[in-house]
Amino acid sequence: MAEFLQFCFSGLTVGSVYALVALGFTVIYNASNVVNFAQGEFVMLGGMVTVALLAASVPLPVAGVAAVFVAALVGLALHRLAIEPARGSSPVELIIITIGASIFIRGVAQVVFDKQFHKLPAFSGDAPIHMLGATILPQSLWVLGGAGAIVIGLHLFSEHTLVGKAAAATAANRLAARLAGIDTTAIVSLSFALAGAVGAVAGILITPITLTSYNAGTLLALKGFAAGMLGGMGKPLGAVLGGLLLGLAEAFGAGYVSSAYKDGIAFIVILVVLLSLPQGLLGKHSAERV
Amino acid sequence: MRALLSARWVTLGVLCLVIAALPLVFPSSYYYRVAALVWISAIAAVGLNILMGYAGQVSLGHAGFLGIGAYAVAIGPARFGLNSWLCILLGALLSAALAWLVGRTILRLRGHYLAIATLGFGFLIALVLANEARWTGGPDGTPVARVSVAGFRLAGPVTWYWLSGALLALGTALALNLEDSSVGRALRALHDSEIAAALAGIDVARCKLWAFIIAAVYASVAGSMLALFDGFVTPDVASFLRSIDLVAMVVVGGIGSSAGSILGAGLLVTLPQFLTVFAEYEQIALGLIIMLVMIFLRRGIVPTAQQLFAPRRR
Amino acid sequence: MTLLVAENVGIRFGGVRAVENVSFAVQAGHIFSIIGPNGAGKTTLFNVLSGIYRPDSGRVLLAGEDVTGMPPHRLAAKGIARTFQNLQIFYGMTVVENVMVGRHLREDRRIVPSMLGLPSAARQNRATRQKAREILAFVGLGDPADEPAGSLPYGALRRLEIARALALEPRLLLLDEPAAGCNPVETAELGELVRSIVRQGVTIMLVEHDMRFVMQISDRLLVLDGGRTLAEGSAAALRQNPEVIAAYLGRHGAREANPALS
Amino acid sequence: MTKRFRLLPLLAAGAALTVATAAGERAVAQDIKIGSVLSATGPASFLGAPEEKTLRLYVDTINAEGGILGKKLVLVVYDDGGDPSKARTFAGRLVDEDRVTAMVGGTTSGTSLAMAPIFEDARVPFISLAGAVEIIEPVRKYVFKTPHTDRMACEKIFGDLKARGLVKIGMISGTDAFGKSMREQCLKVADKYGVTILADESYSAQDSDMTPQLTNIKNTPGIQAVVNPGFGQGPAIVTRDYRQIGVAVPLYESHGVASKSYIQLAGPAADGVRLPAAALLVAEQLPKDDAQRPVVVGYKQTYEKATGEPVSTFGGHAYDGLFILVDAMKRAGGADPTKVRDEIEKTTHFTGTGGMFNMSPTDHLGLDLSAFRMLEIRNGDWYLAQGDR
Repeated sequence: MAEFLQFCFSGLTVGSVYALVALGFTVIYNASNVVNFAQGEFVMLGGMVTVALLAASVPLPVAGVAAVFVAALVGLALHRLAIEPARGSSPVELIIITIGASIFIRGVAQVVFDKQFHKLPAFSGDAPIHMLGATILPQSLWVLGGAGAIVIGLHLFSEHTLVGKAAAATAANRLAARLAGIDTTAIVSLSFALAGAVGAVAGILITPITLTSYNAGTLLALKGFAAGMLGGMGKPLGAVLGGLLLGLAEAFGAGYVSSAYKDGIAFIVILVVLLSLPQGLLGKHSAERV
Repeated sequence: MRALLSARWVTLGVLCLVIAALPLVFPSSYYYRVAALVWISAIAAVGLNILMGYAGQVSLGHAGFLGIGAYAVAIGPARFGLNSWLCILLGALLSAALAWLVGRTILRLRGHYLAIATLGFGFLIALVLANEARWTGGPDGTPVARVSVAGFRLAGPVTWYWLSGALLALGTALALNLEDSSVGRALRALHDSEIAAALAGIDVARCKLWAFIIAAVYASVAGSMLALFDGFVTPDVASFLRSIDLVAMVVVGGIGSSAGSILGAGLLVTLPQFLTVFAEYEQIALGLIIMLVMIFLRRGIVPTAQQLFAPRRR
Repeated sequence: MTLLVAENVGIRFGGVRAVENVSFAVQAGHIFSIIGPNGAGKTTLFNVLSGIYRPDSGRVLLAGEDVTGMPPHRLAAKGIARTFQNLQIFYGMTVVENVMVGRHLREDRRIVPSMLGLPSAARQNRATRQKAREILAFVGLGDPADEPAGSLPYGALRRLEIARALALEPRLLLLDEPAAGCNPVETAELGELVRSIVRQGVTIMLVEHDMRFVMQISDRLLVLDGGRTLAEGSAAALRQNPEVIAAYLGRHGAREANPALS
Repeated sequence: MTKRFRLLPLLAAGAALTVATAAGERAVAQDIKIGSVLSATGPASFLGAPEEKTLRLYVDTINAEGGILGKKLVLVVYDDGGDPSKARTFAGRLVDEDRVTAMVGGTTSGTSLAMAPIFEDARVPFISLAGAVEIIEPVRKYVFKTPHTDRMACEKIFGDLKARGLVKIGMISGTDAFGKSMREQCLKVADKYGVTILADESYSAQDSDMTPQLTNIKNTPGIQAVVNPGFGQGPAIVTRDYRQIGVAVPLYESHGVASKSYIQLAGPAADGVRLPAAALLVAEQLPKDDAQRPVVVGYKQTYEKATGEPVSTFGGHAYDGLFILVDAMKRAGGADPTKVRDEIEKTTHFTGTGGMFNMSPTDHLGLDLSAFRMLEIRNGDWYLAQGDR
């Protein structure tokens, strides 16, 4: 029982990390149908900028806010300088652009920062919380709570603000939204900035657990993308569900089956889910119109 | 009709000419080495273009098949005493069989969902290659036995330049033939509209599966060539980043065009060699170039050039 | 001879009954039209007949054979071809290649000979291209055959879809709003084209909003409303049907239908 | 759309290839060229970065002091990003294009093993900076290496375990090349030290939680100690999770974490962890009469002053490689690769950061177990463990 619970805690810890990354994918995908492979770099920036500022004796809260702003600006720049000029390109061409962007951001980070691993102090200390013989780090709860808060925030934003509604309209039909007088370009820009900010928040929350380096974004993007697809692309709640399921699959895979193949087990779970639900857990099945 | 037919031969003729003429300007065997790598990567890219460019299906796990081909020529001769050439064939067969098995299920998925499924598939192959150390040597990799023809040991960049160049010419010819055939048209049709293709009598699932299998075989053969050329192979050959590289080659060169895939391979293989002058700014330059090509050369290099030289075309 | 029979066909999406309990029979060599207001289930019915949707109830018989739920490519092999209300052109291809795709079933589809570029493959390509050009000439698109399909004007794209469908040499051709977006002259030309297709022995089913066109050309009509059959019969009979006049023609097409029949 | 204009792009490709490498560093004929292919970016960049800094730093120092045999050293560095195939291409470039006298590099075992045949074929000496014992076993005529082998690390750990009477152990290894290779070696030498491995778990290099694996180890009856072969960030997380779930038995790390960054990342959890490492990490603690003391203190101070970063053994391996090569060139009286190779093989009593090197035709590393010190982490710093020396 204690063992099972420990695997659960591990899965939730890792899963909430994936969920946070996947949420950033969701924001951009929703507004523009772009899968942004540079999302992992936003997360990396959140962690690395905070680390760098902290090293320069800036207090943690200030450093965190600054990092969120930096990542939001980078997101904005990514849209204005790379995605918007290539409007009309096919999805796979846009993916290649975001991959180029991720290489670029990584390249800049390795020059500006360094190539070592870094960490941030845990927000509520390192003393594990004991529960029925299993333990969980307080920071895991921060990450889990952060994912929840972002989901709720995104929901409130899209349901209860004019900008959010405009974003939803842009996502549903860009042309129609423009005809309705919405500045769709600005809306998509905003979504990139928002995704940058969400990514940076994720980076700050997870760095005490995952550690970070200029190179940390690649794998996070991979897992976050997988989690987003598992949940159904474009669904914030799906992103969280997908992330948690992925994390739990890895933890139970490592605990009960084989730690060497746990990543494989996670991907098999993804394949099985997608083959039975081709649009992910929460994705809508859209009939093709002819 | 004659225009199309001749276009096919022009592409092929130019390719052969380039392969034949390049050595005239090569000052050292290092150039042969880089060029051989370009040809080998281009074989995989031309194959992937059949899946992505013709049929419009994305694979983010195609390096998995590179891995199968590479390890076939590493393990077969070392463990079973098989002939290396036979192992290229066996690797291709294994890749085809696996593509058939996996493709039957995952090709039902569309767009990004297919992308993540193929990504997972490639990831699994890389994972097996890294974990089954008894067979594969693990993450440190394993040496690959040199091949010989009639007692003559095939080693050295020059030999492999010609070998891989010839194979690329052959692979390109096959791909171009396919493009202008019943099956090729079927693939390009389902790319634009699966429903209209199905109603024209095309078995969409079957055609996609064929494209997947053919692309897998191309990648497998390229993987075998790479392993034999390098004389050493590690699981990196099947990594996600390598899959992304292949996709980038196809897209940067111009999706749907075999010449574009070759050009894309040339660009992405030689870029790191150029960019060494930038030292620590190398990654920045690489990312920037990829973005700029995709932004300013819409649809990739070859289609942009075509538009430039044929302005009356749409 | 009866070519196509639908028996109690029904399909629902979620809770919505898109088509319910529809039955009819199409005689070979006829032009059989389906009319009705928007949302009546006309295109849905076409999607069932062409295998895109599988009906929840009922049967579809083609020349006596039960083809219910058969996938589109097998129905195509059985001789059903169709065009689309929302054009489904292969924009990545030239005009003639679009039509060549329609010859798919008539071609040798083995991979290896194609890839090797054997003389037989080249011969087949020539033959297919020749046939495709003939069909394009038949629908009046002989000239732009080698242009990219996307360069054609809208009306020509509708003809291109018909040409592609004809390339199958179908027994039954389903035309989904072929006159949509066409001007009167184009519509008249289209009528000629449809008639000449019928003369070649192809049975035609038509979904169309242009009542004048439909009433002139059809041998028999099926009127759908809200997914149900409202009436079926000849144009003359339907014009007399008070229910049809009230429910449909009266609202939408009486002015066009009446002069068309008089 | 017709496809007539495929000619030009292809020609452009050809042109691109021909000038592909016109940008290599040009050196004067009298200069001595040394090559280096390092993983300065990618997952192993935390190894490659200090290696590159060390090489650049000391080549500049040597040149400032008048070079070698009156000639200037020119260092050509390429970044392979951790990709063996790329490393191989760059190795070919060093040999064919730059025509280097020797190569000091090869950050990972994978890249080193991939490059080895090229230097063998070209008869250019290659001093690898990677761990795996396969690099020098079987002996390749032109391939050497400076880091202790992973087998030696296992033996050092097992020796310490045996001395403490802790012979039933659990292992948790990284699935990266380093962890996997060291795990294999540990399994091979376990019997020799009477060590039994009761649990054998693994994790991926960038995993962020290892509690499931550690829970399984913790629940294995009879475990007396845990060994963690791995490098990079993984061991820091293993250490943290180890304390989190409260495993009570001693934890051993490998020489793969022999940098201050491990202690920083793992924090207080690292207290009490033991690991085998070179004397470099405890430079100032060495006895005054220790032969290694001047070398390691000198390197440590120079490196830390020049870079502002704490020293690691990884950069130390590059230091050792460079100076073994420099000494060999001095003895050879020139830069002829074959003669230099012969002299490298004759390296004896060379005191480097890694220990005392005594190479021979059958031993292209030349270190023995005495090169390793058993260290223990206490209060965030390295100390020589009790019972070591």
